[in-house]
Amino acid sequence: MFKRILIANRGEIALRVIRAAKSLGIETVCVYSTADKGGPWLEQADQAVCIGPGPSPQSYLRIERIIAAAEVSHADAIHPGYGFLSENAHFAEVCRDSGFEFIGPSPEAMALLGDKVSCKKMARKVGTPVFPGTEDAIEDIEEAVKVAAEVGYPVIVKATAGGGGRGMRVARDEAQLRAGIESARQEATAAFGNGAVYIEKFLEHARHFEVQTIGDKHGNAVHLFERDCSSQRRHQKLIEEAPSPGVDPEKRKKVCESAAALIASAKYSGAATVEFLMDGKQTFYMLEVNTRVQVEHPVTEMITGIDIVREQIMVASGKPLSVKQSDIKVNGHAIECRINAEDPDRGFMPQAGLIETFSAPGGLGVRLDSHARAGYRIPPNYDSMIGKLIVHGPTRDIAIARMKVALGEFRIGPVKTTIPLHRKLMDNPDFNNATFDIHYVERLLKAEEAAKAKG
Amino acid sequence: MFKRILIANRGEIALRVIRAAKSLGIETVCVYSTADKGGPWLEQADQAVCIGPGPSPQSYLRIERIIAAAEVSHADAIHPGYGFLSENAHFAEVCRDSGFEFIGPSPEAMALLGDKVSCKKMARKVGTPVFPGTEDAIEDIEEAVKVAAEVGYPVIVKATAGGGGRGMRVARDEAQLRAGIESARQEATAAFGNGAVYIEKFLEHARHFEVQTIGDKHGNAVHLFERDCSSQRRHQKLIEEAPSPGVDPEKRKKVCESAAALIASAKYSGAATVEFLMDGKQTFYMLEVNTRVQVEHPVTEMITGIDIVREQIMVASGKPLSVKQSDIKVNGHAIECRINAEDPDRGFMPQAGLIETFSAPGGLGVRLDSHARAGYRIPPNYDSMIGKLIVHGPTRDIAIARMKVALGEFRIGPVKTTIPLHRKLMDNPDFNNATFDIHYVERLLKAEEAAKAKG
Amino acid sequence: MIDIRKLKELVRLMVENDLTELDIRDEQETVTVKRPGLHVAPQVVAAPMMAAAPVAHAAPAAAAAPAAAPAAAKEVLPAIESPMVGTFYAAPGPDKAPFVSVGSKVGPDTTVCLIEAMKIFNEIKAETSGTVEEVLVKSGQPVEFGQPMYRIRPS
Amino acid sequence: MIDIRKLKELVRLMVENDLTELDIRDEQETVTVKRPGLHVAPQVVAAPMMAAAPVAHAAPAAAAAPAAAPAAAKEVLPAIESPMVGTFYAAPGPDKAPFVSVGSKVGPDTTVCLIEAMKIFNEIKAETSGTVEEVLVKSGQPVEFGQPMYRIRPS
Repeated sequence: MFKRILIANRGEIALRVIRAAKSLGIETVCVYSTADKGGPWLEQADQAVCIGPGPSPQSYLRIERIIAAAEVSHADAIHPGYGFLSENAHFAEVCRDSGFEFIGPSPEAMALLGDKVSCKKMARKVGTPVFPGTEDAIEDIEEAVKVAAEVGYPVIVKATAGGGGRGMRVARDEAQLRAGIESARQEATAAFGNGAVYIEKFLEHARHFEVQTIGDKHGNAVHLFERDCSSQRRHQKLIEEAPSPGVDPEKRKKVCESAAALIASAKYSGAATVEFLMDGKQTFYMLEVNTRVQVEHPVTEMITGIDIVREQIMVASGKPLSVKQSDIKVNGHAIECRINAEDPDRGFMPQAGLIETFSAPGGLGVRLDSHARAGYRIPPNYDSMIGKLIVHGPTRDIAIARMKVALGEFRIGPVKTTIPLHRKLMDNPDFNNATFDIHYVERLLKAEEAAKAKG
Repeated sequence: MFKRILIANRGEIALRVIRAAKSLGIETVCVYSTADKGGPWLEQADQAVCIGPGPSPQSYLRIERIIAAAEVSHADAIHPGYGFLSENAHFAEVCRDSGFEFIGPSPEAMALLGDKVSCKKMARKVGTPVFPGTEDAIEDIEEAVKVAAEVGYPVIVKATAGGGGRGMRVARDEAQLRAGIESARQEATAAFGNGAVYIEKFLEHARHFEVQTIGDKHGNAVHLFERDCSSQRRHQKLIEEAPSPGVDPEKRKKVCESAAALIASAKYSGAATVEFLMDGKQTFYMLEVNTRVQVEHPVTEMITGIDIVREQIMVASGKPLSVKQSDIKVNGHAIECRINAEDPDRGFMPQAGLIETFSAPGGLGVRLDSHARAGYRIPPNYDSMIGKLIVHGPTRDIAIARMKVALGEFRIGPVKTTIPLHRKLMDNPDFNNATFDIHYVERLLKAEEAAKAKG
Repeated sequence: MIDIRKLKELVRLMVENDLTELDIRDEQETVTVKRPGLHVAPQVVAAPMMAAAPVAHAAPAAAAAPAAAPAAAKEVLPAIESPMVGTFYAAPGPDKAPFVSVGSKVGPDTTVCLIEAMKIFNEIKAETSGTVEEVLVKSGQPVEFGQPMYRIRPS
Repeated sequence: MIDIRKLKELVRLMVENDLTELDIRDEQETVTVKRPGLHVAPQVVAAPMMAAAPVAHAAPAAAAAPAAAPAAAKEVLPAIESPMVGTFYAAPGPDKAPFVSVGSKVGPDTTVCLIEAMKIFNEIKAETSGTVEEVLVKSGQPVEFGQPMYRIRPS
């Protein structure tokens, strides 16, 4: 087992890794930027090393500084968390070449599943359901028009290197398709330095369904069932839950198993999430694979009892998975609300600044993963998530009831947060009855704005 | 179901009841004393009614004021919590007579199981294992001497109305027995107005083993398995865990079932705990029955997934138990550390005063039940417990590891707490190997003191 | 950005008014200015976002004491407080005149109201001497322990 | 970024008006200016998200900057800070004389040390002119970003 892990991240995920490492008796080293000086999670680490100024390109994204910090602190492994360098295959490679175990997949497996086109090819091979569409990046626009006609409009044009909604265009007819390919290529070239695009069937109403998987270095791979993340705003997840409500057990079993097969075929070691869209007939279409631990991993931990970060560390050290597929059972229902420091009354503008009041909820079935506390000053440099409130209960209804109680207790001030929005969503009939799709939050917010404008 | 519950208690248990009631959509009314004005849990209640000054005999123990508060607030049920009036059969009766549902057993069932002698008789009848000793309160001292000779010394003389170590005497021979009966009678008369005593076998080395049970008004009664509470100081529990480590599954099943049979035979509705001592051969001897929810109920909730307070409310309203015995399974291991505001360096003197820093631990498997927060002033009038830190994990070792991490994160100041003591106990080999008995904490503290005295 | 002229103006304000501390904050900025101060002098807090400021935690909701918050300037008279929880009755019966009203003179043994709890009507005495200046509770309303019922101008 | 003229203006304002403390912050910057009470020595801290600033919570354990906490009375000289994380070497080789030592005169282009990171030895320049007054790090020790390595008396 490792003696000392360097954490190349900050905030709640740094704290999450510290907790898992400590419970395994492993020491931790945190790197931090000057903007994160005094960050509460740094107190929990055995060591903290300042690697640069606030802007991430000069600190959390500077590979050579992170490696140097691992060298001077004598770490033997590096956990990348999520975001920052976590899906950077070059970073994984530099870690390996510098003699540090990267807590995640090999650079080869990461590159294979991280690229949308090669991932989709692999998925087709092992039977993971994918969108009908082009096999490869589009070379020939006429070929694209032919494929679109086959799968039927609407279709979506996507950058192979894309993410976060950039380099994407929906086309409802051939004219839109021709224009969309052009503009998506330009945008993707500008944003990612890679103009390759492909086209897929576009779903008007869909739910976001993702399967948590984990593999080891001995060829084992399991799935930990799925999460539903249909509560989104601008492609950012707000609420996640597990299991996905109302899904047919047989269909669910099949898609979860196909996700585990996909990462097994990539000889993937570590945690990965295979993301799908699910249409109204509960047909699944793979979106992409995230080759890292995800923000919403706790809901899966709550229903399976498996510590995903602990498992990541163990498999990176060479141990086999601690569980077999047949051991993994779903127990109850879990929901996570992301607590972001944003002002819902001002277009969800991020709120930096001092947290004066921080009074956390607690009690049965309530889990809080947060690096914030009273006296913590949120720096303006990073994302606005200051914590994740997670509840667990024997049924979805009880989990919702507990989430309402916990949200009612949570006091953060004077910084504005998404807590009031979550309270609203917990009372929303679409959420309560799981009759939602990935656009329902946006529709709700628009309707509210319209009502407000009317007076 | 009830519309509004009055909570005749304070602090963390008041908050616990509020959380359970809210999750059922029931309103809550808290009574409070002037010393608890501004108590953080009062914010979470729908109403708060001041019933008197700080000293409990003038507020939390004043039956007529609590009933009057229930009247003016139009509550329809009263939850007594633990301590205060929770085991007062007269209070339960007044509630009933005044038209309020008492959330607990009927006064008759409470009296039957609350009295040690009648409880022991009932236990003998249904096969709950009891200490050998006198059948009834001792009338004739020569009879006592005969019984003691039969069960073998050492024996213990106990007041039937006793508790908290008062009215108890250990006798290792006949002379000590004769003297012990006299002095125990005097002490019990002074303390409880009732001089009746009885004698039982005394165990030198024992573990505290207690079975959580719950019954409804339809004659159903189940057990939720057991807790081990061997970590005690001056008869006060410090750490509780579930299940009790290393107990033979067959013996455990038998004693747990006998506890459920005992409360069923008393037509008991609500939560009750049947306490036992367990000797080195895993033989069980009933100590007494607590006819209320206990401080340590959360560890049982963590391993069974059953919300005990919710269940209390439901059965009081007349609903049948939500679970059958065959549904109740043990999942993993849970540990609770009581966080008391006490100074371990000054003989555990209670610490009233302002909490300036309160930074709670969190993460996977961590639960905190606490009414305290930064800015809360602990009044000097009540007990020193300001919270309960509970962890859950798939195994006892993982639970201990998580408890260590959580205790390491927990920051409370400047008030002194038992957190440092718990950190020490989590590293103690007797605790880690479960080779403890109910005196190990006292022995440890004495040894430390002796070492300190030596310099 | 902070405007230097605005700041000058603020400091002048402080000096003129002998303030020791000034704290201004809004979404974008915070300004805190402190002066030495011999004694803690009149303290004026001025700024956007300010208002209810220092309340660390809200008072308990609900029935909680309406007693609180006397207007700073107004003279606060002593009160006859409820010694128990129950329902307040100003008069001995539905059609009867109230025991006391504004202007009534009371002595220690004057009955000022009934409080009903558990079906028992308890006579409450004034336990002070003076003149009733204000009746704070309406007949039939619940009162809690320590709740002011009458304001009395002592004689 | 903070404009030095603005800062001067602020300090002048404080002196004229006998203020002891001034704290300005917004999204991008923080300025804290303190003046003596009677005994605390003159201390001016000024900078974006600065150095030892008003850290609410204890500095992270471990490797954390020994920089902090200048003794109140003592004059604090500017430092040459490490621009990176790595291992500090005072001399070009094990048996070589150090690049600089106490008393050495440095100019902007004077190499003051090597910092090794990822097997690469980076030459660090003084980037200021003056005399070395103190060497704060031992050869072979790790340094983090922003850690003061030498105190320089400006010339």
